[in-house]
Amino acid sequence: MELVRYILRRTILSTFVVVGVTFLVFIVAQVVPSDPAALYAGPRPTAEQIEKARQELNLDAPLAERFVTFAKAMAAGDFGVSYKSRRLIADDLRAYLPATLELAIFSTGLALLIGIPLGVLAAARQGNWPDRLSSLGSIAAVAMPTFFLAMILQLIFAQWLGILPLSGRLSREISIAAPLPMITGFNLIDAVLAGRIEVVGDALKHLILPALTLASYPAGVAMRLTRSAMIEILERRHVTAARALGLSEPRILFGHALPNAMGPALTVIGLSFAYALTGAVLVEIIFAWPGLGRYVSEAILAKDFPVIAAVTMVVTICYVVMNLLIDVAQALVDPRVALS
Amino acid sequence: MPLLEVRNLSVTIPTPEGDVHAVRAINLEIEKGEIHGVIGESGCGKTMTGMTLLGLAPKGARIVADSLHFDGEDLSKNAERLRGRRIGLISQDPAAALNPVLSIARQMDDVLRAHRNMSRQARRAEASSLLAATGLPDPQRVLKSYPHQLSGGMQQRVVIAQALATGADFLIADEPTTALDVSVGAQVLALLRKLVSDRGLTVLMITHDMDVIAEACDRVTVLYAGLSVEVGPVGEILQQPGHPYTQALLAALPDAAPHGARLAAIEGSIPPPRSGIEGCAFAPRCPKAMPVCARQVPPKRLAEAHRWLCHLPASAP
Amino acid sequence: MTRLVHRLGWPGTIAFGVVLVFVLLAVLAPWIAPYPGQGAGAPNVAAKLLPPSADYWLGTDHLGRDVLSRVIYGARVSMTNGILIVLFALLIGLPIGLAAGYFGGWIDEALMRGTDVFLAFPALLLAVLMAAALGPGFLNSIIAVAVTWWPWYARLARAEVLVLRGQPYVEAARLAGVSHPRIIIRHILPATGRPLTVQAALDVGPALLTAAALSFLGLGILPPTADWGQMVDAGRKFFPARWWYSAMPGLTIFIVALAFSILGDALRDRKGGANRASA
Amino acid sequence: MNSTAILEVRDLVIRYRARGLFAPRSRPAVNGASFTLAERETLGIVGESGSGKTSLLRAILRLIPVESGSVRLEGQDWLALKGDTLRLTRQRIGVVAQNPYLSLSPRLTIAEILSEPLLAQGERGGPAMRKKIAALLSDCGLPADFMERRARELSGGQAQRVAIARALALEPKLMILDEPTSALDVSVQAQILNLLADLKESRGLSMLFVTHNLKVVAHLSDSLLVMRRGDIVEFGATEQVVREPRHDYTRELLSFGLIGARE
Repeated sequence: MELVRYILRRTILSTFVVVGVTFLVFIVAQVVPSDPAALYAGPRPTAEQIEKARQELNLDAPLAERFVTFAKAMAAGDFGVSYKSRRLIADDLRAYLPATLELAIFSTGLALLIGIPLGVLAAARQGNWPDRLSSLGSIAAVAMPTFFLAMILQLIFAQWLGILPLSGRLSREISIAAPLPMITGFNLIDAVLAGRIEVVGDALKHLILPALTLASYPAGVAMRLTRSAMIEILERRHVTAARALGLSEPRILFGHALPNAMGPALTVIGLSFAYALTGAVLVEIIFAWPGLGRYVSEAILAKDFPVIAAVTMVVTICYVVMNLLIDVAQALVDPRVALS
Repeated sequence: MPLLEVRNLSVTIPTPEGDVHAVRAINLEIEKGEIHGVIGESGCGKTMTGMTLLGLAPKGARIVADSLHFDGEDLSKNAERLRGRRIGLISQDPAAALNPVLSIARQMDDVLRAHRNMSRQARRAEASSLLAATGLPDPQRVLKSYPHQLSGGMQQRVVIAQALATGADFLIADEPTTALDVSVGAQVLALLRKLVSDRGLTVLMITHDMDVIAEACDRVTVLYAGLSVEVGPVGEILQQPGHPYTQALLAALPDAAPHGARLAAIEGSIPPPRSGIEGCAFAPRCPKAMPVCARQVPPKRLAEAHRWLCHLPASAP
Repeated sequence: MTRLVHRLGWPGTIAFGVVLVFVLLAVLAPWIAPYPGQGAGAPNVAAKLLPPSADYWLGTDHLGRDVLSRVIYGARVSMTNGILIVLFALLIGLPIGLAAGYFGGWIDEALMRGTDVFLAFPALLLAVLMAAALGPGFLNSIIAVAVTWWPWYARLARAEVLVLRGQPYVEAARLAGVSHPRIIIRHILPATGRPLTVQAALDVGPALLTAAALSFLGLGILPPTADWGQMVDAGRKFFPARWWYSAMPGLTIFIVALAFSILGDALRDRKGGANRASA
Repeated sequence: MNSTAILEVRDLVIRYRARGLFAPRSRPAVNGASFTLAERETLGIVGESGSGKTSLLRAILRLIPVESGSVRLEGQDWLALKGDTLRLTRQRIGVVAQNPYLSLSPRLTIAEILSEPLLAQGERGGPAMRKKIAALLSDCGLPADFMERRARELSGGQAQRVAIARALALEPKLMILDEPTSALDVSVQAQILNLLADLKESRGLSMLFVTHNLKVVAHLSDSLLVMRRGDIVEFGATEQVVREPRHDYTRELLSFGLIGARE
């Protein structure tokens, strides 16, 4: 009952947040830029063209009316037309979103798989060499500029060792000669559905470097958060009590301390996912990954605001939904959360 | 032979600012089947003594004792093995002692699984009957609950049930009623008395509260500044305390003086935990101090069944 | 010096030294840089893309400019970026958090729901959107990042205030008739200040990285002014054959961000000066 | 009791707002409390957690709102005051909280802590104020050289004396004491109880002494009020309540521990 009420409350709050997000995107994309009409009208527009664009974009309507129009369109999945390519943005998103999500999910998983066990290990061996080593690693991972790490990894694994592809999502032989049918847009899944195992391997190989790059920062953060959460938990009285009850050390660590660390760990998932989503902007450029990040970075150069706004909206909504799921999961692992 | 024998225990904790003498010289003799109180004010070393007996003294602490024996076994070597098998802990704050994210069923089961070789169903039944033995009215519902859904008194009963589940026959209760209301605390103390008589348990009751000693204990050891200064049957010590500190402690209680009259406060403060002590530790605050008290360690005095350390002869209560 | 080591520990002291060196480089760039003119942007086409040598310790870029001089000049923009972002964010976030936490009720509700909206964005994305809308430039990129940054400080400040407001000593001041502004200035602000400064110090590194990322995307300060992120991007076309062009500024960002985060850690773990009274 | 009342509480009901849309209306934390505190008298309010004693005290201090009922302070409608009037009138009440380390700011010196209420009342800092602070400290049994120390450098008893000195700074006629000795050792508790008895005598104070420990307050209160689950179960002269408690619950509290054992 408490849980249902909690989920309901969080969902309502998230809805409000989405409305707020829409408003903010509207302001930044349609109100702040100096002259959207000139941009819409194309290169070197005449005064007439600009006037026509103002009409089409309905720029002279009151702000509130424009926002309502904007919000309605967003809700209907109508993101408008790109200034630059004149293509429907919704079509582009359908092609690019899966690529980015694939990268984001894969790298989030990688970050957690590296960061959380290292954090637990460091906390259990606090002050010893595993702790010092992984703490040092995490600080370095957090301070490393993503775009620079990407270049170093390319240099080592693609140029020098030549064991992983430099960039792209699939090898040319596959993407041009025998392209995958687009079913879900996730190459790994589509390849399995199409029954082409060799493509799964190829897709994985292409995924490793960008995912590793993206995972480095969140893995560092995950390690540090897990470590400090575990250290704090291991000092709690109920852990002392469990020792006094004669439970074995592994049982205390995994059976008693770790369930308490689930909350912080879930927070880490949210942070990692957010980072993976945004880091994609940088990483996709360098690895020529055909996702939202590359799409939006090209739009930035062209001042293609409808595209920037659409990508921001879609990615933010992905993030809001993710956070909602995490909140619900928090309440499931710790029954006290729903009460607060 | 007493169940627990501690002779001349000292626990020293090194810190950058110097050694902290948490326990200076404590003697304890606890007989099987008694509730033995350990009373003292803050800084007397009572909690550190309990933790040492459980092998849970802080890392780096120097523990020295002429004897530290539980049922013939050397605790300085075997504390970790005995803890949770023979020796259990009931701590001050039951809410903190229970894991907030695990159900009571899971927490009871963990303990039973660690100590008893039983099937899943048998463990479930045993958990339920242990909870019932601590006076919880609806064990099945308690098992399904999480700690935050129980009242303080119920939580403390669960903690006691956990200690029983280990099969421990010696419980160290560290201020078990301090976090509870007076009426609930009284019930918990009554429960401990009942468990002692029904199950042959022995309890070491650490407290700062003379009311708890009076209510629940058979014998009591009085601590001051890391030293045990007096020991004996509760009735005798409450009626005729031997050590001037015990006398002052009892006289300072608000119900010792007539309504509205001035209370006999103890002036001064305890010796700093980092400094050494010469002579009698209580001498600087003692109204009956003599020159010798500041120089010489006081001798042992005996009266009927109890004894204390003081330069004054035993005949002057 | 020994006091510094005692308070920050060895890693913290070294990190502090590194930060200090870069601050000095930034301030004294025209006197320290081997080729001040090139550092400021003057091309030198005779010496395009030369590898590191005695003349050009870190090599030259595609306009023949000394990379070392560019990195030293870049310190001016990049360091200021990191510090100003955090400062602006504090200036917005701190008052909002203080007000929300101290007054509570509908003020709290309104301010924090607004903050939630900003927090709902993955941070870099909102910064990119803002920077794109404002157009590239030094101040614009700082504002863009600060806009995504302040909600964290607002939240932190509010959480601290909520704890403090319930502290008996603050309540005692209220009951003694001390006025609201005086309570905020005397009791709340000093106690909130410490955790927030520590957080801010910890954040200069990430802020600098975010600003570098915006420059890398072409949303930072415009050439010919030197900026590390922008240099990495410019050198990317010549990578890895002319690795020094990207690698030197990239490494510099790494070192400075590392120094700030070690320094921040050291400040957080600093001995003494307990934040809250403990019983 | 024919002396004038300093505090008069009538039918006070306190109920916490239920959180959330679907939560049922909560039961009141204080369910119609009425009592009178006469001038120069001490009233002990005894109760356990959840008894409503803390809510009652916080409502009297205007820290939480009341649902209904009235509180009169020296005849004045105390619940009607607002803003600066409230702030200044509050100074007629001195308050001492349970844990002195928490109720004294860790950042300020003792002199700064004691000057706070004086400054808030509009007095000017300077030698005259320092003299006044030294006198306050001495009244509470502390030497003047404590002024430059901070709370963490004091023992529990000393810190509580400072808290009492602060409560006395504006010469209130009413003192509200919230578990003032519960965090202290027995020997120190005795010192503080003695000090409070002295101050009451020398300054003609009225006191509201809230505690969970009936025996502590029974020692120095003129009348006793026992609360349980929001209700007042006992109210009368201390001697009478101790001798002939009307409620089982009071009897239970009185029989616990030493008294029971001594009889």
